[in-house]
Amino acid sequence: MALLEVRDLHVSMGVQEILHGIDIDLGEGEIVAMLGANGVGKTTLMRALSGIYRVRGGTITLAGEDITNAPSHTIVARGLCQAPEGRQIFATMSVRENLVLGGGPQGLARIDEVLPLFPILGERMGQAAGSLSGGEQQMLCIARALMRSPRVLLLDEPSLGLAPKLVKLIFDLVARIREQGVSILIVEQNARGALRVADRAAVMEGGRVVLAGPAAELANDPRIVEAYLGGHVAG
Amino acid sequence: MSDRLRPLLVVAAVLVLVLGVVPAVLGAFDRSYLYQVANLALIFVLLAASMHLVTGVAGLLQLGHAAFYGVGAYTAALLTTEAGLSFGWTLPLAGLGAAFVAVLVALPTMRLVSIYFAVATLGIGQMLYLVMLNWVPVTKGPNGILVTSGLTLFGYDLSRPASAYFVVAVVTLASLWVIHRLSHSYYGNALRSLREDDQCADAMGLDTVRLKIESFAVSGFFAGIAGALWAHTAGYISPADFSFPQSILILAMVVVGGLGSLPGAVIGALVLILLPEVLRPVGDFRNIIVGGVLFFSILLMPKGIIGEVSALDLVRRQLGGAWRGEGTKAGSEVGWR
Amino acid sequence: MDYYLQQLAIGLSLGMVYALMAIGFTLIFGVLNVVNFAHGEVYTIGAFTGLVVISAFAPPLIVVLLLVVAVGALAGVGLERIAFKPFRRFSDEASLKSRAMREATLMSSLAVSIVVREAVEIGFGSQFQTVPLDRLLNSPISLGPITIVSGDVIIFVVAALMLGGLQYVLKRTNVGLSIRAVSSNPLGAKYVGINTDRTIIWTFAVGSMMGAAAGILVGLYYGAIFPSMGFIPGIKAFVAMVMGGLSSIPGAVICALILGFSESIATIFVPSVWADMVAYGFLIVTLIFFPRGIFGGARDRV
Amino acid sequence: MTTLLTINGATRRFGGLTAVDGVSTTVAKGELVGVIGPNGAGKTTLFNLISGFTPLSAGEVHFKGRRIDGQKPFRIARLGIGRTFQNLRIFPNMSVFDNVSVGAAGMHGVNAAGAVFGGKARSEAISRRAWAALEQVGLQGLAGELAANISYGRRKYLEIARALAMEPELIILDEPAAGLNDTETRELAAFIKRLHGDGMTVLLVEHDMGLVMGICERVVVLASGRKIADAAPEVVRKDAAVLEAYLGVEE
Amino acid sequence: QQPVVKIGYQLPLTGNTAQYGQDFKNAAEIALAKFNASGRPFKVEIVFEDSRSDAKEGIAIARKFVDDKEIVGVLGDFTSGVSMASAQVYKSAGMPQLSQTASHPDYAKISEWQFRNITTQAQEGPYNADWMVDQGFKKIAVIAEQTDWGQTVVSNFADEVKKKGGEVVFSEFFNRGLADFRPIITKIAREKPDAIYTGFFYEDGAQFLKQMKQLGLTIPVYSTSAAYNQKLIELAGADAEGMHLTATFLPSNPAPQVQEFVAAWKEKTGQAEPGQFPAQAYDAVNIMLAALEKAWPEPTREKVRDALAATKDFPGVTGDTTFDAHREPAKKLTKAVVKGGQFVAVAD
Ligand SMILES: Nc1ncnc2c1ncn2[C@@H]1O[C@H](COP(=O)(O)OP(=O)(O)OP(=O)(O)O)[C@@H](O)[C@H]1O
Ligand SMILES: Nc1ncnc2c1ncn2[C@@H]1O[C@H](COP(=O)(O)OP(=O)(O)OP(=O)(O)O)[C@@H](O)[C@H]1O
Ligand SMILES: [Mg+2]
Ligand SMILES: [Mg+2]
Repeated sequence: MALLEVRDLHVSMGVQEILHGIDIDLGEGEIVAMLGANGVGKTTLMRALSGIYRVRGGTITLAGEDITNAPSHTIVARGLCQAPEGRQIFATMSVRENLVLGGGPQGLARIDEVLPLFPILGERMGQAAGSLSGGEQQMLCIARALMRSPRVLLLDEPSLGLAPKLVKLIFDLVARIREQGVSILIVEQNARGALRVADRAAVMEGGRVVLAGPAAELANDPRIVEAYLGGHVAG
Repeated sequence: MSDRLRPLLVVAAVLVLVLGVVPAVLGAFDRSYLYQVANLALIFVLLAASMHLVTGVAGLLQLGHAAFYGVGAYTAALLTTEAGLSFGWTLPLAGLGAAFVAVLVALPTMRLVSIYFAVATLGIGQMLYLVMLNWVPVTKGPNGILVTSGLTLFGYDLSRPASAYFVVAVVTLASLWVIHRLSHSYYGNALRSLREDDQCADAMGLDTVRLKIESFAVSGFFAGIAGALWAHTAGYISPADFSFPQSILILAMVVVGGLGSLPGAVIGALVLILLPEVLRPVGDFRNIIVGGVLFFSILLMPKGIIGEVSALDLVRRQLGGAWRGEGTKAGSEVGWR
Repeated sequence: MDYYLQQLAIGLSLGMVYALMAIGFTLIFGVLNVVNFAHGEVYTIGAFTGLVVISAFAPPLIVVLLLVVAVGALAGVGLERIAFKPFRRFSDEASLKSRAMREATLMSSLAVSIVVREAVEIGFGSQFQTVPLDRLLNSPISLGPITIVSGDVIIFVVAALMLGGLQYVLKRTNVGLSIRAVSSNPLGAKYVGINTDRTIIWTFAVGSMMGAAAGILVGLYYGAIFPSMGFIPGIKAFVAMVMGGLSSIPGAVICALILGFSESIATIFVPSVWADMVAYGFLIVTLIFFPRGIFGGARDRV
Repeated sequence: MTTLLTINGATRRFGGLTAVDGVSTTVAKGELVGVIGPNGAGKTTLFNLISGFTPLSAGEVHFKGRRIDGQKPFRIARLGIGRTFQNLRIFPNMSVFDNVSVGAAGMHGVNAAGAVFGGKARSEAISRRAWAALEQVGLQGLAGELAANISYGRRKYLEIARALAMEPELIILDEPAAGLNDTETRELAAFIKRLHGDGMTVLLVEHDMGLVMGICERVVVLASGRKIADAAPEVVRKDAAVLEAYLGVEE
Repeated sequence: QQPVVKIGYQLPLTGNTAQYGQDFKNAAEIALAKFNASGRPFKVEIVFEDSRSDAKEGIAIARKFVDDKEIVGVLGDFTSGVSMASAQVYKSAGMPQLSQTASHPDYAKISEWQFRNITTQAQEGPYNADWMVDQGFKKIAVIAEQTDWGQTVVSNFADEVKKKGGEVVFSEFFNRGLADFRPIITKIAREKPDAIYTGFFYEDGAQFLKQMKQLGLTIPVYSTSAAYNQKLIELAGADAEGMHLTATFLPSNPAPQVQEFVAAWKEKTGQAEPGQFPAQAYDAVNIMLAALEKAWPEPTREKVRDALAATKDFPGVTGDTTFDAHREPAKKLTKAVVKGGQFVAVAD
């Protein structure tokens, strides 16, 4: 049985249904990439998984426990952490405080593992997070999610706004985190990078998963190539 | 329906309603009380509409609006009693006086944003109130001012509630028309952009400071007009009529009606003036009920009775495809909400 | 000279009274970023609770305070549930950035405050309540040329305890960190596993406890307990908070003291009816030079 | 070719940190220039210096021969510089059309008296501009939609349309492709190229090398606030310092 | 079925000044019950309307009363501001208005339809000035609330003091509901006056007296009838001891109508003795009722007005009332002092 199981998930905003029955599995130590054009509901899915949005139908199970519509803090406490879209860092607080908050009860216990991944953050520890550059904020957002040693890590467009060197680093990082036994669900516009590190991938369209399969296969699927990879076969 | 016809029809309907139907109905009861309440409601409609421009459209939370109302009322009253001017003169001068004071206080505070601006207007409102109360040689202080001349226009005495109703209604409607033109135009859109993100508006080439001062002045102008109407219809003004709770009352009207929507401001004012009157028979509990109604209306309709956005959706649905396709022509309808 | 010292002492005690109220007010504003118009009513509820307790079984002051604080906490929680929680269901972007939504919460607290004030008025009448005279905190204490009263000392101690305690909690403990996180970015707080709902309730409870304690202390200090007693201190606390930069509690306290001083010092030079003018003038001047309050942070970068 | 924008020794310090350190460059009329550099290199800060959002600590900025540093952002905008923001800044509670009309209105200058008593001429000019800009980016179908309700990708175009409605001579785009997938990025690249083809001068910051190298005529590279390269894309791509600081070793 | 005559009473029954309005209502109901039980040929009904001390509401109420053809006279309002705003309506519509408290110097001048039953400061000020100067106080400090009434308190008093050769060494106003009088008291202390003359209502009065005591100031305090309320003593306790004031009503007055009123008041409200204001309201209602009786059997507004204007030596609990040509009452003032927690009359 998969670590994270999503079955027939429905989410609405007001009267409008945005997710019309999503099924996904995320196995232990697996990386799943989620692809899809803008506005198909990827972020909505991620938010529903973290307990930010209410689920109207379907179930979410984490390690056998039902976490559908559980409050967000219990979900985090069970080891599902997210680096969300829009970063959602604490702009008025210092970088250090952001990291402490990410660590939750553990505080800064894991700082020595996380900081080496983003050395520039080490230089900016005392600065207000809101004054960081866009890319620096993105790093902080990911670093914050890692501070809690999550079992499942959700990454919503982690490479957004990062320099190419760092984009590569992020995907390497994803692979490395997986080595530690963490399962990762990654939403990416950088399909090329995502498909390279992912084991499996799914494509969303209009609030539904329309295509799913091993990442390597999808990377060569002509439909994917046309729609997400700019017409060129991946790497 | 043609795009050009629609606004005309709306205007005609409002005119018939306010200048025909309402007085006919009120007249049927032959109660000067009803006219009095109607006059009061119209004056507060004007106040709410003027606050709508700064708080609803430009997004500047105004906690001292009653002070400009007061400046207008005092200007009108003093011009009448000291300079012997008649209503026809004091009305525009009261507006200008209030607008002038508004510009004066706007100059130092326009750099402020959000709650800082709000509290500055609170402070300024209180200061103006203290001036009305304590500057005895000029404002007569707590003694207030008796405005003896009443409502006269071209020598006609219009101070009976029924005739005053028409004066108040015409002035209010004309003011509403101006405020409508301002808020439902590209000028209004520019003000809205200040509310949404003033830095970004700056990058679009909008002189945000000038816009803020201008909207503040216009809003002050109409509050001043309302003040003059009050001074002449009430016949006696004193500082208590323009204190902080009045500012909050006006704010409540704008919020309950729907922040950002002119019809909302009008409806909010009508509700909050008429409700306490209707509830008179309830006795001591009427204010609790008013508070409760206020609460539930906000709870159930947090964006107001006529929210800016929902109205927008409504209009769009009505206009249907016409809006989308035809470029420039449909543009004249945009901004309507 | 003695005259000026005495006026300064009075200014200090006036400022402490405002500060007492401003502390809880600022704490609550800090987490929600909305003005809690009903804080003045919590203050009133505190005073009336204290009065009822005193007239029922005349316990020592500390017991009165404890009971008042308990009722204040209840009032705060109730207020949060009724006037603020319902609006947190709107978490979409347009609502979060919408002025209408923000002003709606302000109005809901205003509506609650109207209902509470009118209810207290119907229950107790709008006149000053008679407080057993021996319970008043106004026995004079002479310090050389100046005279203060016992209440000054008590208010000073309580305000200092509140300020110190809160500063400690906010700056040194995890709870405080969570509170500041919720205040900085409520959605972000959810992503790091903070129970935002509980944090907000606790903040309301603590802030209202302080508001209620302020109510009974100031009520006994002046011997003036009446339904609209929270109005003026509420405005002053609001002003002090904004002058201080919104989320800085020491800033609010300092500005409350500035307001108190400016009132008493103004009285030296101008008739007392103009004293408030000076206080508000201070506000405007402060905001001209510090558009985000004396201790406020900078605007977000572009 | 006439020079449109001249940056001369632009420097900006935040406390001890020098975010932009003596950067000089020029942009000629009709050029399409890319600015790249590691995160925190000072690219956004440089844009803020040009558009007047951040005052310079030292140096000068000239536009169309006029010195513009120290001027208010709206004055600079009116001189003909339109911009977008790295962290999308749309007006969420306004319709798409109204968003764009603000750009048009800003350039036309709106005033209260005109709004009340003015004739149709001005408002029609504004609305023509706004529609033209919407059509340019292909958003005319969403004109009445609330900006908060449209998708991320469309908001990016909305922001560009709003800047275009100002009919600027220079448009500066801060990471326009961030958050777009490769296909969308290609579309965007084509769009920018078309814009450039119509004679617009473009200055853009981007981390997507495909886009920058594909369409830019010249690339300026910043690192730690300093300019480390300023040359054609093919040259920059092979520059050792750039490889080291920014691109990483080629795959 | 007896015929019914209606009168209106506008007063604050909610809001910040509701305590006064409630007192007036109680007093009015006592007077009315007595009248209706006395076997007159007609009954009277009073329509109470809540004005919240808000001019907006006051004017609307006035219109309402004017519209009601059965209403032939109106009582109220409480504050001068609301009374005067409403007076505009009564003036234009021709409705007699009798306020128990409106003290603005111009109130009764508005038209021939306005009457009041409150001792004006034109009378009380000089009376107190004489009293104080006669006691040997030469340097007098004056403070009063910043209202129309407070303004007249100061001006009328100060003029007479000067005439008598005394000196007003300090004169200032304060805003009603001021919590802290200490800055002003400290300021007064610096002037070292022989006595202080004060124009305040009982709430402010109690605060002032307490805080004076706190600061250790022991200068004699004199005040007006407005401070006359048992509540002042309740609130200020021993600190009120020795305060002098004038009043037109003393509950200890053995006159039968006073004792009857005091007894009825205690029974109806369960409170201590009535203060000056309820007594004024009680008299105002009785004066109005007497006017109605005079105008009977055809009470019109004009007749009621004329009857009011003709009121002469009406024996009320606040003394005999006669309206002069300007519709102002002249009253006999009594001197009193707080002694042993009671207001007691001072022999001249
Ligand atoms: N609060 C909301 N109210 C109404 N509609 C919403 C709301 N939030 C999202 N939507 C709509 O839901 C749809 C899915 O949005 P979502 O943010 O999940 O897309 P996405 O796949 O993450 O896109 P992107 O690649 O741009 O991040 C969009 O059409 C959006 O307009
Ligand atoms: N207001 C400020 N206060 C303090 N430091 C600042 C401020 N603005 C920018 N900085 C710092 O200046 C440096 C440059 O920031 P800038 O936003 O210009 O980078 P950038 O090149 O745009 O990076 P990115 O590609 O990540 O967006 C960063 O290290 C940032 O932390
Ligand atoms: Mg997304
Ligand atoms: Mg940047």
